[in-house]
Amino acid sequence: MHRPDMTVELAGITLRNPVMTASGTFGYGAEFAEHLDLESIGALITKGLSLRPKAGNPTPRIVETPGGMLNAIGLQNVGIDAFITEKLPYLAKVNTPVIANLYGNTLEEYGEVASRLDALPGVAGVEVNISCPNVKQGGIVFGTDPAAAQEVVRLVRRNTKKPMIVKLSPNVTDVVVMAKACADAGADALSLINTLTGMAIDLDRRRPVLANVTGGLSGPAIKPVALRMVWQVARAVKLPLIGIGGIMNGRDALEFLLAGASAVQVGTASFLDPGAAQRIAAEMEQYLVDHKIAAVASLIGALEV
Amino acid sequence: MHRPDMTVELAGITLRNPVMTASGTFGYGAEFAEHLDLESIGALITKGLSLRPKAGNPTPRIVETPGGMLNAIGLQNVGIDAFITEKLPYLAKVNTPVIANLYGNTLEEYGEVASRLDALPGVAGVEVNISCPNVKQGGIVFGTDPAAAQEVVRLVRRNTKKPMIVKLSPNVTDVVVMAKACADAGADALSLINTLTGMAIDLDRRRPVLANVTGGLSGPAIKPVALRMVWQVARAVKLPLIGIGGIMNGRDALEFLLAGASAVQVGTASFLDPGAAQRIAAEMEQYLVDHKIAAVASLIGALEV
Amino acid sequence: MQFKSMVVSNVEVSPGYFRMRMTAPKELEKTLPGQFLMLKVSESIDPLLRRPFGFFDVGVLPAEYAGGADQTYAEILFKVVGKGTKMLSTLHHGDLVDLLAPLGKPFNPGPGGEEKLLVGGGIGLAPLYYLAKELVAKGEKVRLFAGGRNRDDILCITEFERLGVETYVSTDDGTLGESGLVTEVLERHLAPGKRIFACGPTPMLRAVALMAERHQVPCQVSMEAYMACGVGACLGCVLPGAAHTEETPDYRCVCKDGPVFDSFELKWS
Amino acid sequence: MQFKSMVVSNVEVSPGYFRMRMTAPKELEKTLPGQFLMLKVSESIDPLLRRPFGFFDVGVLPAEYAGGADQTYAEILFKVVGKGTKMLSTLHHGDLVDLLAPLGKPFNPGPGGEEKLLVGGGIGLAPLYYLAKELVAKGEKVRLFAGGRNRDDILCITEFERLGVETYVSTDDGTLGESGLVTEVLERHLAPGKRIFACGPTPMLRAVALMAERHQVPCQVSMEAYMACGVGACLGCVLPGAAHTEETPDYRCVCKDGPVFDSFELKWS
Ligand SMILES: Cc1cc2nc3c(=O)[nH]c(=O)nc-3n(C[C@H](O)[C@H](O)[C@H](O)COP(=O)(O)OP(=O)(O)OC[C@H]3O[C@@H](n4cnc5c(N)ncnc54)[C@H](O)[C@@H]3O)c2cc1C
Ligand SMILES: Cc1cc2nc3c(=O)[nH]c(=O)nc-3n(C[C@H](O)[C@H](O)[C@H](O)COP(=O)(O)OP(=O)(O)OC[C@H]3O[C@@H](n4cnc5c(N)ncnc54)[C@H](O)[C@@H]3O)c2cc1C
Ligand SMILES: Cc1cc2nc3c(=O)[nH]c(=O)nc-3n(C[C@H](O)[C@H](O)[C@H](O)COP(=O)(O)O)c2cc1C
Ligand SMILES: Cc1cc2nc3c(=O)[nH]c(=O)nc-3n(C[C@H](O)[C@H](O)[C@H](O)COP(=O)(O)O)c2cc1C
Ligand code: FES
Ligand code: FES
Repeated sequence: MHRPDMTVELAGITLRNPVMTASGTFGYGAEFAEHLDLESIGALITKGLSLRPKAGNPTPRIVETPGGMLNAIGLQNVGIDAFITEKLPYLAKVNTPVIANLYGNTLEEYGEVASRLDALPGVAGVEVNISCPNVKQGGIVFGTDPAAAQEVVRLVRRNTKKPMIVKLSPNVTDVVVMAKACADAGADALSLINTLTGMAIDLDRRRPVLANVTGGLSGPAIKPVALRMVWQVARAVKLPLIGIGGIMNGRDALEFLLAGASAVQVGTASFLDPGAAQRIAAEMEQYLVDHKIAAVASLIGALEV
Repeated sequence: MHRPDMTVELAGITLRNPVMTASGTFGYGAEFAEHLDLESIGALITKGLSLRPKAGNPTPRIVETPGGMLNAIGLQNVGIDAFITEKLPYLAKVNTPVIANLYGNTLEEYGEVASRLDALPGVAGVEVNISCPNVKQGGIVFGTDPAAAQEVVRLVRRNTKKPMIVKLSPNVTDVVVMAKACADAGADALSLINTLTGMAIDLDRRRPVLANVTGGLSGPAIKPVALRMVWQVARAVKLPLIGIGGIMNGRDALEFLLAGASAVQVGTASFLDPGAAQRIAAEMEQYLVDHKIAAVASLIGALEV
Repeated sequence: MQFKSMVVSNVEVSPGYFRMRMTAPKELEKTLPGQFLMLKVSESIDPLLRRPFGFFDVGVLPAEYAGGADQTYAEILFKVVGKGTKMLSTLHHGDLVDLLAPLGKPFNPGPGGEEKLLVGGGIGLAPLYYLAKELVAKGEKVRLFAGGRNRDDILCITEFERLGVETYVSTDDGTLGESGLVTEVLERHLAPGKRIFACGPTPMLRAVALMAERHQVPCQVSMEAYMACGVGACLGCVLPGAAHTEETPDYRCVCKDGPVFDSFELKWS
Repeated sequence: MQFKSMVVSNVEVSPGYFRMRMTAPKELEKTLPGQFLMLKVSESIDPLLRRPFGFFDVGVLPAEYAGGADQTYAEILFKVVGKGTKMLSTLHHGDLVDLLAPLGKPFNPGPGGEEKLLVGGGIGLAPLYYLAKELVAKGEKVRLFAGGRNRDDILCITEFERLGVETYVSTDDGTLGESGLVTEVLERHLAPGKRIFACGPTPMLRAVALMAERHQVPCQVSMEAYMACGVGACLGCVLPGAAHTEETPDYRCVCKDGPVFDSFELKWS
């Protein structure tokens, strides 16, 4: 048999395979260059970028939980300027689409970061992280209120011609409502899920483990929730989806495709195995070979219910 | 040292220790009698009861997931009549408070089940499961809409003088809003969390594993989410709380107490170890002995943030 | 009963199939054929749930071999299909596992004097050996019909033959015994006054159950289902009973009402 | 570099402390003292994350002992504190683990001719042995100050002495060596022209860092932090740098900028 066709199309970007690295788990790419071939994966998503450098939260920032981990990094990042001067030149030499994950501390910042990124030829698209507290509206998270999310998405839309992915939070009553809101506001694709809010306690010290008290749950533990949300959104919204949450191997990734995702992102898995993204793409391909499936795209949404 | 005081007070019920069995994971009590001393635990919560016997969902109904499991039992139960004639006489002989978990397919059914239970001396209190689809309102789940939840809670309140616990769903944007709504409507205590909605896919068969497609996620995987919600609600609502979610051992249980719970429920753990509830109570007591803590109640809400 | 048990031996009897012997408390000698155990493969949360297995054998190693005192043992025969059984296959002498046993309803051996027809598909053979042992001990005439996809799926036939059981082997690809389905071989032996005990994949059990009905031969089947508790509490393992409909539902717990059912108790369509 | 490694030996050197030797690829011989590895204890998701450990030693077992070819090995010295280290303590010869190594910035040995003062608190001794070995090989004068709560926390002192290192032991309860804190013993030896290398609990490192500053002795510390990736990507393991404030934040990655820092780089208050 010929090698299966692993390419997928995502909001105008062609990926050599459906595997992307998840924001915040892959640094700015170079950190992992020793461990995998950056040109073996579908796309690379940067750490979340903000207008100005951001310090993030005090430590401890991470803790292991059963089948997962909590993180409260607090979106520490070098800021858009340093990204352009220090990180992008390296990435420009890599023949793999780079998608910039962005967020703002205010609505306006979302717009500014987006317009800065729009000017960069080395950036193939943007992923908008709306799971941030809206400082002006008293800490309500943009990503849990459909109207606030729409405002963000519309503003970013006005500020970029690049493909725009909106990343959804799972901490909502109805993810489909959020998905529709973002679709209506002009998103080209949706990625889901970001982390579930959780907490860990140090019994002996009677304190939260994380300095930030709560953090975001990621890893295998959340996979069932992520699969469910991808499936729900796929049935309700026409946009291409990117499935994220606890993907550890090729089979996990293919399950997300069946549920309706056109691509996947690998997060926590890269911590356990820095070559995870490449391995997962290879495992997906091997599954297709073993099962005589000619094109990976034929599996998207192929779940029989 | 004297043996520590393990008793806790919960909405007027005195528990010999803070460990209860979670609804749906302990049958009607008798199933586990061989494996633990039913008089060693704080309280026993029955499988969710409805007005008429309920068949539940087709199979498969359960599947293991990383660090957890999904279930879609569909609230199969013998119905209130059979509960009274077949199950309660056995439980009446056990010197441990029996709390009846109840639900309705319609608002009216909630009221009827509650009033039937109110007449039973062998029932120490009720736990209202509001994570059920509201058939009349097009499937909206009572437990995810504050107004619908209030209607249920008010109606049950009118139909019972027994202590009323309301069990909250974690599948909401803001659990505190739900908690306050239920508190305002007359709940005596809140238990949280019920299961997170999730899904599992059989890749080779290209089908959902569960006949019901989606199911409820329980087990260690959800512990961080449960702890976070207990902590959030404890800071916002004055009612006593019962912490539920992934409790496997005495340390887990004590963490929930620190977060603000007055008692805990043990669910999935009883499947791995049918004597789990008794063991967990013993482990909690041992921790108190080791750390020279005189009364378990002193740990409730003792987290230092 | 819940207890810790030590692996005594774990042998790959055929590619992908293992026979594992574990120590057991004396009470376990009361286990009846068709009952099962729930095994916790590891203390960790991965895998989380216990795994159900039939009893391949239960016996006692006499004091002179066991070192001082009689040692009760239980054996399972298992197929590596997923994570839990894969980990189980790596255990060896001295490793500990946690067991919940004996669980469920056993086979009903039926009246003496009948011919007992044991039908096993692949790993479905597992609980039939212990059954055969008991039936032979009672002096019954026992025949075994063992089917599988190929030669590797035909397990422990010598053990059955050593008991004096007459065995009939068939494989889909003809690599061992007759070529064809086990049900075809079985059907030639069906006649009133016999009794069927079957375990294997559900399609095979359905075929056997329907055939038994046609031939008016009483038939018991041992069923499988995903299980969490094993004690009838979670209601995860149910199967529809014969009279089950959407309106008048009738579900049976495989763990408590089964795993062995009279074939007419269940819905086969 | 990520690789599978076989456990060669795993010995409890003191109650609750284990010294484990693992095979390693030849490239690992380039590891410098102070660098660390991330070890995946089991293939399962429990525990999920890798665990960081310093290199206690790296070396080569010559062909005549290793059976045919030179065998590079790495050793760690670890304390059982939680789930991962407990599982690690049960591994034995032949078991496999997955390693990511070498990671992080090593100790800077400093100019030749200085006296090198190694300060270890409890398990903080672990990375100092490999450092001592290299310093001694360079012909440096090395002193070791080892502190612990009691006798059981004083590890592998003979190994250091065998290198020719002068060792000073102190315990909180006086069960071994001097009674008191390791910093008290250290202070008596501080003088310009010496250099400190310290590893241990943060309060001890803080005391050493401040003492070094007072005495104008250059000091390097090896720090710990919860880690997920080990390669500078997750930003989970940061510590505040000396100039760090809420307004002008300055965080350093323990995994990439460290684990070894010049003591003045970090914020100690
Ligand atoms: C009463 C009973 C007796 C059994 N006796 C035997 C026996 O003697 N020998 C033998 O090899 N197998 C037997 N099985 C099947 C055996 O339980 C499964 O093969 C095993 O649980 C698979 O576990 P896994 O982790 O390798 O597979 P995975 O697919 O990784 O398991 C995932 C989950 O699905 C469940 N599961 C998967 N397959 C089955 C199945 N066929 N039946 C029930 N649950 C399943 C597992 O228990 C687990 O919860 C029996 C099943 C039942 C219900
Ligand atoms: C650079 C570095 C070098 C180290 N070198 C050694 C060494 O040589 N010998 C040794 O015994 N220990 C060393 N440690 C500490 C060691 O990593 C922890 O003791 C170990 O991770 C505990 O794992 P656990 O599963 O037993 O504990 P648990 O408490 O169950 O672990 C839970 C989580 O917390 C993390 N964690 C717990 N304690 C620590 C800690 N002190 N530092 C970092 N993470 C922690 C674990 O990695 C895990 O993610 C080092 C730590 C770092 C950062
Ligand atoms: C340490 C860490 C940092 C993260 N930082 C970001 C971020 O900056 N922006 C973002 O959109 N998501 C961030 N995430 C979320 C991941 O991109 C991903 O959505 C989540 O981890 C679930 O996937 P996983 O289970 O494969 O890890 C972060 C996750 C982790 C674990
Ligand atoms: C098999 C199963 C059946 C359940 N049935 C009910 C039920 O009938 N009513 C209810 O309120 N909760 C039910 N639950 C939820 C549990 O009571 C508990 O809230 C949940 O499992 C989380 O706790 P755990 O992680 O300890 O299992 C069920 C859970 C399981 C696993
Ligand atoms: S496995 Fe729980 S009821 Fe059968
Ligand atoms: S452990 Fe990930 S940045 Fe240091």
